[in-house]
Amino acid sequence: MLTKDQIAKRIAQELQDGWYVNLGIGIPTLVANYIPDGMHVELQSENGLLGMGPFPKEEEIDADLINAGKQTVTMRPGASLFSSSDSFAMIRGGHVQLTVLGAMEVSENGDIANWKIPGKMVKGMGGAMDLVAGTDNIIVAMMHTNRAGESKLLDRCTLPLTGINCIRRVITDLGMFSIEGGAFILEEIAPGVSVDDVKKATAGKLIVSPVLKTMLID
Amino acid sequence: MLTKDQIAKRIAQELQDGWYVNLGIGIPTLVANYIPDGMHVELQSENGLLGMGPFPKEEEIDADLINAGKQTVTMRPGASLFSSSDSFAMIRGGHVQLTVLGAMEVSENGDIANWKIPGKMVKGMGGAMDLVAGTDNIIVAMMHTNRAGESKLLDRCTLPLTGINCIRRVITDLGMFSIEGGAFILEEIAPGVSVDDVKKATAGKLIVSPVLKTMLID
Amino acid sequence: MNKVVKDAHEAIQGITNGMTLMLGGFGLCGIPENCIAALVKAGQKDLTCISNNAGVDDFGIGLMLQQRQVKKMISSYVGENAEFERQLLSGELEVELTPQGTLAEKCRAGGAGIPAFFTATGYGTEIAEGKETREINGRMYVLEESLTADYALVKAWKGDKYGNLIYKGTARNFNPMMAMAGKITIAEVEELVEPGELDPNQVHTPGIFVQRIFQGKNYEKRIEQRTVSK
Amino acid sequence: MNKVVKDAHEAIQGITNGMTLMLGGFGLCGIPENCIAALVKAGQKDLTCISNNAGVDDFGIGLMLQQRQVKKMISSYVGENAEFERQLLSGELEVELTPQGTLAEKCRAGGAGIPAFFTATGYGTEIAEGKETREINGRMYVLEESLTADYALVKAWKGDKYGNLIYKGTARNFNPMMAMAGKITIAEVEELVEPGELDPNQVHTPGIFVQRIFQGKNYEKRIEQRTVSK
Repeated sequence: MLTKDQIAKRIAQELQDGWYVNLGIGIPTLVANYIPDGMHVELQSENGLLGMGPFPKEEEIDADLINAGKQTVTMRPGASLFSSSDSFAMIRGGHVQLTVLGAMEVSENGDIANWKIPGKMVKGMGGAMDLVAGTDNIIVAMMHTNRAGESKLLDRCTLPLTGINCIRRVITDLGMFSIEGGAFILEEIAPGVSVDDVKKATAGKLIVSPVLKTMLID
Repeated sequence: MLTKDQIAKRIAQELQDGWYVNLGIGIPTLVANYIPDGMHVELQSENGLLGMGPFPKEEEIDADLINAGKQTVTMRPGASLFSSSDSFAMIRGGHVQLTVLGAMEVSENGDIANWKIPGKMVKGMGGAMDLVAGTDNIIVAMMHTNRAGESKLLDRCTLPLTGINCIRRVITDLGMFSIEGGAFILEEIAPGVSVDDVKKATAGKLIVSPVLKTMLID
Repeated sequence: MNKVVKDAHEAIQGITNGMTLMLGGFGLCGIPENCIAALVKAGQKDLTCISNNAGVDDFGIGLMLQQRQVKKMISSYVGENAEFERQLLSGELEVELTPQGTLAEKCRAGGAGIPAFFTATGYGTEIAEGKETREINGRMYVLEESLTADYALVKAWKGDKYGNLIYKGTARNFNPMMAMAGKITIAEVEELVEPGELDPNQVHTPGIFVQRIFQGKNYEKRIEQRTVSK
Repeated sequence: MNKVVKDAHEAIQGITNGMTLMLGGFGLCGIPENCIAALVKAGQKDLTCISNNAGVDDFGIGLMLQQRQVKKMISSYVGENAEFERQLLSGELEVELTPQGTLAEKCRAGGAGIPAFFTATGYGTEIAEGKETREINGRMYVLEESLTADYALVKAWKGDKYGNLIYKGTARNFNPMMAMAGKITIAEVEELVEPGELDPNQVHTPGIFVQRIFQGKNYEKRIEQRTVSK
């Protein structure tokens, strides 16, 4: 089973030089810590910043410079600032090469639910619906099961949807899955996890790739 | 009969302090010369400039600073520069208080034709269709008749339209007209012109205002 | 041309019960602090507030919620606010949740004279319920209508007396589009300068969109998540 | 990240016969002079060019027209060009005239993932023929579809190696929206600098929209109407 940091490390292996990437809150944020040395990836923060850098030092803190999680951040050389409409023009227009976000549920046909639990206080979708509609290359990073031990990889989402038929890849603590032809394809399995473990934890249709690999995490 | 400069002077009387104004090519451009002293009017040029100033001195000429007529211009203090989409956001969004433009024909229901003559080379509408759709306050400035002596104030436009039902006021060399209820209302008559002259030169429905005034031009 | 007003109190004259307001800001970053304080003092009721967020309990729009001035919020994310939650659950407050990018574009469209546009965002979700959907070039889209407001309250870094504005950092966020979409737009700025002092090439919001401007004071600029690196 | 190419010749690699190009500029102001010269030399044919204007006989897109490289122009105003007129009248050239503001918005929409929007511009005119019209809040509007291009060729004043651009004066015009709407966007700049040299707050086109960038040379910046005051 992968730790959250290991999930982030595996996602970082998917990055390519020159990509513009939007990282959601939670596990996705950790991906920034594992960008390979020498690779140049620009982080987009949907509140209006491209070229987001690490958190500031105490003396660098600027209340006018935050990320989409409302955390204080810095800018890297070559950064740019823009309005929310320009930011979502980038996202909606397909200019962001990769979006990584968390989810409560993903279905075997690529639907995603990650913003609302009926009966609980609804905080809102923020930019999530725009992000899942904006690019073909989305990676969902999440734990395979919820706190009650129930699978988050389902035949159909039970929660209100964030987007339909938009997720092609999911990385969980158990493995990496592509979504194709109405099924989760287990492409890579986490070290120490058996295919049977994955099957038990997956409620949606699961196909084990004929070329299943064990995930390599340094 | 008014000269072109007198037409421009009369239009300038309509200006109000703090207005943003777009002046088309031809007679409308002359209005800039007659903005009353002490009145602050900001000129919008639809290629991306607000706060347009006079033509530059020889040594000030900058090829990167032109107006919508492609003439070299200057900026006044407090000017701003922006893209074509932002410029037409201003225009289409109704933020320009007054648009003054020329026309080939205006009809008694407020239609305007000023961009195309069938059989002649078509150069295009430029920003004219956006301008007439963008604000309620448009003044058409033109000669009352064309070179063949035919009225340009018609019951219906014969030329391809630029916009429909959008013109409320016309100033010609013969007088100032409002357009209401499907007729040209003669509100002010040019010095030395008789009502009969106006009637003869107007093909569309003409109503003489019961409070007809003679135009005051200094 | 006289757009300069003395302070927030003078700036908000004309805002009355039941009006629709836009308020710039993302979280607590770039919010019109002075105008919000003046509204809390003036006490207008039944306001519809279009703002990406609803502040926190004791700052931003949260202060207006405490005074029960808000009838309806149009936002993308309204967490971090216990009083908000209480009013919502008790039915005192209505909330219309809108995806963040759609909200931004609805404001821009409202300011730009575009009454409606198609977007893929929200297709197939409850956001699209009751809205026209359409296939264009093989993909499904939702028709979204634009937003305007009686008053837009925006915050900029620098501004001049003609209303030209320059924002700083990510405090720009929703302010430029809301400045476009207000029938009357009030800008509060940290530094008010003479026309000619701002570089025309660097103006973010041209003065044509701003009807009133004043230099604000005592900016708190509260930080929600103070994160530092070692 | 390596967006920097040596010159216009290298920049336009991949542009082939029959492609759709966007070219920034208003009149001859802010046009990608170097890229146009390279296209004239390379000789691609049957191009569809989206550009507000079509240059003059011996400059700008006029140079491409002389070489009969253009099959179709999508523009708002195409005067000042005798060769253009000849080709149009002889049927060699097709022209799709689009109102200037609609053209600008169609490009922005294309770049922003908005496939169509409503505008009042052109309602009741021949521009609206064959297009959907609709009454919204008591006014009539036309549905306009967005534009994208295989390549967008834009010209900026300064740019950095990540593709961030700053324009100068009214040479900005159509360049920012076209930069957004190109599948591949090529930017030529007067001055190419290192990342970090441009103020992030002053960037007009963020580098995400630009795939190739180079420092152009020998800018003529021809003036169409040299008007001076005494």
